[in-house]
Amino acid sequence: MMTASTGSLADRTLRLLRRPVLRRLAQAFFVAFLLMVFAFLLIRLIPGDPAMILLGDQATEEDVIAYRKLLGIDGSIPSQFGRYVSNMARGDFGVSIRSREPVLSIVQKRLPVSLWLTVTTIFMTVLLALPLGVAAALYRRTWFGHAFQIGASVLVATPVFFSGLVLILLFAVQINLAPIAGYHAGFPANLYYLWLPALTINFVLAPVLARILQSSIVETSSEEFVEAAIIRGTQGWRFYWRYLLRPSLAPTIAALGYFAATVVSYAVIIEIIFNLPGIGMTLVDAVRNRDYPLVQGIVFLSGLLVVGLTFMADLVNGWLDPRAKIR
Amino acid sequence: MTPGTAAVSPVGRLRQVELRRRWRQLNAESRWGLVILAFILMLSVFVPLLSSNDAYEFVDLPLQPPSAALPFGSDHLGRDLLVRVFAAARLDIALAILGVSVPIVIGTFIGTLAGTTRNPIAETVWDGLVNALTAFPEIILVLGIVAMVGADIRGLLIAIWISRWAQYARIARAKSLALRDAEFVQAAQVLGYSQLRILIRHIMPNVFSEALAYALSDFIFIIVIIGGLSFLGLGVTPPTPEWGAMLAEGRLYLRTEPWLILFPGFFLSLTASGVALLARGLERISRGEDD
Amino acid sequence: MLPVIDAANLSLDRRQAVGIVGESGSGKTMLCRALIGTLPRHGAGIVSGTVQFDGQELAGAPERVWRGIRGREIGYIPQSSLAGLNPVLTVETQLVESITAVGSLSRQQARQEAVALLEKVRIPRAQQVLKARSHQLSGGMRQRVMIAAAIAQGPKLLIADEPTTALDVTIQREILSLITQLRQELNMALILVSHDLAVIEEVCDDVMVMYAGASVEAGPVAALSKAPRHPYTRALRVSRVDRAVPGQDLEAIPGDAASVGSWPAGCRFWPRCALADEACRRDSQPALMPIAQQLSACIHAERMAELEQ
Amino acid sequence: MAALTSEAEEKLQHDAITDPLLEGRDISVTFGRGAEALDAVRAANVAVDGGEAVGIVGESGSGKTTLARVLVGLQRPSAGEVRLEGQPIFSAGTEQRMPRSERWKTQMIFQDPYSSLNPRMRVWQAVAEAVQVWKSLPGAEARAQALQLLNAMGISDDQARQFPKSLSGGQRQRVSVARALAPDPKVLIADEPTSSIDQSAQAQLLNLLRRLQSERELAIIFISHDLGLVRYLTTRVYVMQKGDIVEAGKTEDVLERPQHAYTRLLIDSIPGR
Repeated sequence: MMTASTGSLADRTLRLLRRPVLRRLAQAFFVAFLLMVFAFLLIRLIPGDPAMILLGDQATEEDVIAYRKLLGIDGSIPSQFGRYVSNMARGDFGVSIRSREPVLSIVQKRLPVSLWLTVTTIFMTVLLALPLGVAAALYRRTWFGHAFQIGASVLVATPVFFSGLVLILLFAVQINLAPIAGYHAGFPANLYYLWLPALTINFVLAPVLARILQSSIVETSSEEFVEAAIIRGTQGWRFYWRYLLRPSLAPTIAALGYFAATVVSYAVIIEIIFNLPGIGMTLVDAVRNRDYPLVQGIVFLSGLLVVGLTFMADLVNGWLDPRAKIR
Repeated sequence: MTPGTAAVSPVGRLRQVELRRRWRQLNAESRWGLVILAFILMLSVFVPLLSSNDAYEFVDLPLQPPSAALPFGSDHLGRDLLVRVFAAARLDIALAILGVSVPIVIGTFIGTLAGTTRNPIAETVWDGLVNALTAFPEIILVLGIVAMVGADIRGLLIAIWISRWAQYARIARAKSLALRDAEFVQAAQVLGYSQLRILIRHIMPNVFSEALAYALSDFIFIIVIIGGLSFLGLGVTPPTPEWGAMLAEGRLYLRTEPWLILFPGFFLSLTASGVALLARGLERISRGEDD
Repeated sequence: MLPVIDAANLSLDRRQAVGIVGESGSGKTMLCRALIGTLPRHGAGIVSGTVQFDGQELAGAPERVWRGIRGREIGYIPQSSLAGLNPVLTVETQLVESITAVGSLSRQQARQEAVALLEKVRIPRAQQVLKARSHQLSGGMRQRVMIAAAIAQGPKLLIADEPTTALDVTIQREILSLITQLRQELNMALILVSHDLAVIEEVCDDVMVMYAGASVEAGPVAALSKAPRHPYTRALRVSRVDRAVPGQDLEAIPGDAASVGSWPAGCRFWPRCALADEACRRDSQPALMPIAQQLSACIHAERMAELEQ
Repeated sequence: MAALTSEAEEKLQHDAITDPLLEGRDISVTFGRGAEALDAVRAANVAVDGGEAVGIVGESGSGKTTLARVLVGLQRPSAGEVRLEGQPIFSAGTEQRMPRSERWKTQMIFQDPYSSLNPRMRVWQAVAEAVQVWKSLPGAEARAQALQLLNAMGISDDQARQFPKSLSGGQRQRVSVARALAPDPKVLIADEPTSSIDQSAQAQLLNLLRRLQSERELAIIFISHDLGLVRYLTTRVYVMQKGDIVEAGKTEDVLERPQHAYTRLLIDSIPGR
């Protein structure tokens, strides 16, 4: 018997779907709020007076007061927080101490580089991991399968700041296939500067994704419905696609979404190595220079980006697998 | 120990037999992992000990290529790269162990407590909090904390502790939630065991084994973070020998003296790979996969 | 290499129903998979013995030959109805696949055929069920769909591996009678695997009993139930609760079932057998020998009467 | 669902024991709230006398396991109370747990032999722990008693030294029985203890339970979907369907003259009938 008539089936499915989505949305907002509080505390929890630290001992009283105002740390903590939130709501994220440029305009200038890096990387991940994962699953018991397992473990453990340098040594110094560093905006010219950084990140990401796909296919292939299909006489591409690949894709696609979020984190180191003027490089510079308003702004904005990407991946994850829906 | 030297005590013999039995139960991956780790640990103990050169002292002309006297060559300040690489191994492995051990204890404890309370309000609040913390962008969190606390070893460790405990809390909570409904825990409740006994004797050991398995893969992440932040100049700073910091120094001589990055980078990767292989091998054993 | 089944024998005629009974680990599922050529490709295989279907030798036959047999000549119903259907495909896609595997039917025709199949397995509102995916169906319903897919190409033989274990008692009965009816309507032979002798007695003509990877007794259901000729078969019967007198102990088999990899030397049942003697321990697992109306692998088959006290 | 027919109700009155050892009075359990609320058990009355074996039969989802969980204090009822030796020990509407001093009197064997033993404790440890907690014996003595109990259940000393994963399902269930017997309980509730073990192990376990009931004067509540098992082991039976007790009475009477259509359906579904 069907669990419900079709009319109420649709109803029920919708209700089941809606609830996790709402919960995830609420969670994303909660994370964003925490991020905001974290960014707010960032300046205020520094041991000592940031204005004094930045200005040094010789600073005059007026200078210190002016600096405090610039940093938004004058007045009581609740009033500071109120100002902080209302400024943000108006799109005012403060001003960089170094360049006196609004934080938002710096981010707007630097973010596209990081986003291009993310898109290039994810595109490359799919291109590399799909065939690799399928091959590793199909030839699991051959030398290729074993080599894949060991190789994946080694690559995943190799830090990008080492593999990146080695790749520069190989491709930019030895054979001149990529620039050693730098960036020029504009598609497709920027790909010349982005392919090597993207490949570096994929030394980690592609094996991870291929491994997820591989184990997912292996898991699927031991399901009884696969055997049932073989016995029914299903063959060829139809068999591989419908019974092995399609039921295995959900975790892979979901992982891809989370990867987009992690690339933003990788960008911090990759942009330094390849000298890409993205958001990660800006953040590291800001931390080094103790440019607190800039650190605060970038932590919040790039964190928001990561939270948004994760939320989208969550949605896709819930929507893809019919089995996940009932849970 | 060779046969014919001191007689092995019966207990020692038993332990040897046990060890040999365990070794045979391992798969190729975990064996390779163990061999690699033993190799690195040995080198990092003995190389600085046996070498007459100091990790901080000038010994030869700067930027000398590898030779018989200086197997890894000398760095830009004329220091023995071999000694520095393994002095760095000591520091990095010690830091990573320190980095893993505090979050695992705190996180597992908090997570198990959270997973075993039956207060619905506490559960909801907890759910939001830990999920939020684990969804928090990792490197950004670490960088933010380092910016706050200070770009040095202390700041690095604090940042790692703050950012990692929630992972263990999440794992411990999920596992203890599952265990809460496991029939053997219900059986313990029916037998009238105290809550404390159930927690310590029945739930904790099962949770902890799960957390330990995660700790191995976490070790890789942490050793890479330590190296990464030091590479950015925000963690361990020169002249202290640390793999990431050495890579940052050597990067300037990439074109002409590539061994300056190849040696420290190789041993950093090898250490992380050893742990990764071990983790992967043990994971496959626990899932009951054969070779 | 670890033997999982060793010395298993089974044969059946057209339109005959044979049951395989045995406890977990006795090798009954492996035997089914050997019969349909889907033993795991790595780490398992038929080391010795033959599989013949309609006079054709299938053991070691290439995959191409098997493809002509599976589905068309031999239908198969797997154990778990939940895992038996592809979760991402609709019932329709999977049924149409079974139907079009043989003839060249248009989509429309195949669809009509699918509806007819669902009606054949007594599914009401077939149109709606065609649109559903497996998680939207109840356990009994999924098992009916699995049966529909198995009979789509009109096989001569249907193999059902514990088709009712995961179902509620009342649904079990429905599924068993459905299988019995379909067998008569479609003139199929049937191999039914179960751990429950009573289920097999109800549905099958013949039965084969497995213990620790070997056939220990085979023959007509009536003969085995009236006068079992292997101590294990007898034990399976007398340890059943529905035969017991309330207030009296059941005649339980002592000890634990021999598990794969730790079969005893000699007859594999001897450690649990009241008739066991030196010969049972010494000789290897006996082959099936004719006795009375059945075949038995017990060298003391004539002494069975001693067990009745 | 219609409750009892008047005739059946009369019979229930007639068969009811006057002074039961363990009793569940008007037990209801509701999961969830509002539109999604699900009545797992509705106003169920069950009782067992000392040394008596009663059965609860029903299909999955009939509420029999939930009812058992209420009786051992694992699940608080939404209405009703559990009484032991005439005293209320666990009831709806309070926050109080079942008192520790009463807890040992009612023990339970669970359905799944694979998850009902702690995977990180050796077999003897699991039993010795129960002995130690309830009899406050020193470790060595608790161990000896545990081994003795296990031996009585047909578990050898060698098997007792293993971890549960190297035991078969039937062996594990016997370990569970040993553990449940450690505090010398008065009532043993067995929730489908044979549903996932082999037939030969099933007979051993059933014999064991029957012997415990007659030799130790142990009251047994046996829960199953299989009327054959219930017939063999029990003298009274409750039939549950979708949360309601639809029929109750002497086991023979119920099996021979079922009053409720659902009982008849269950009887017809016994294989071999």
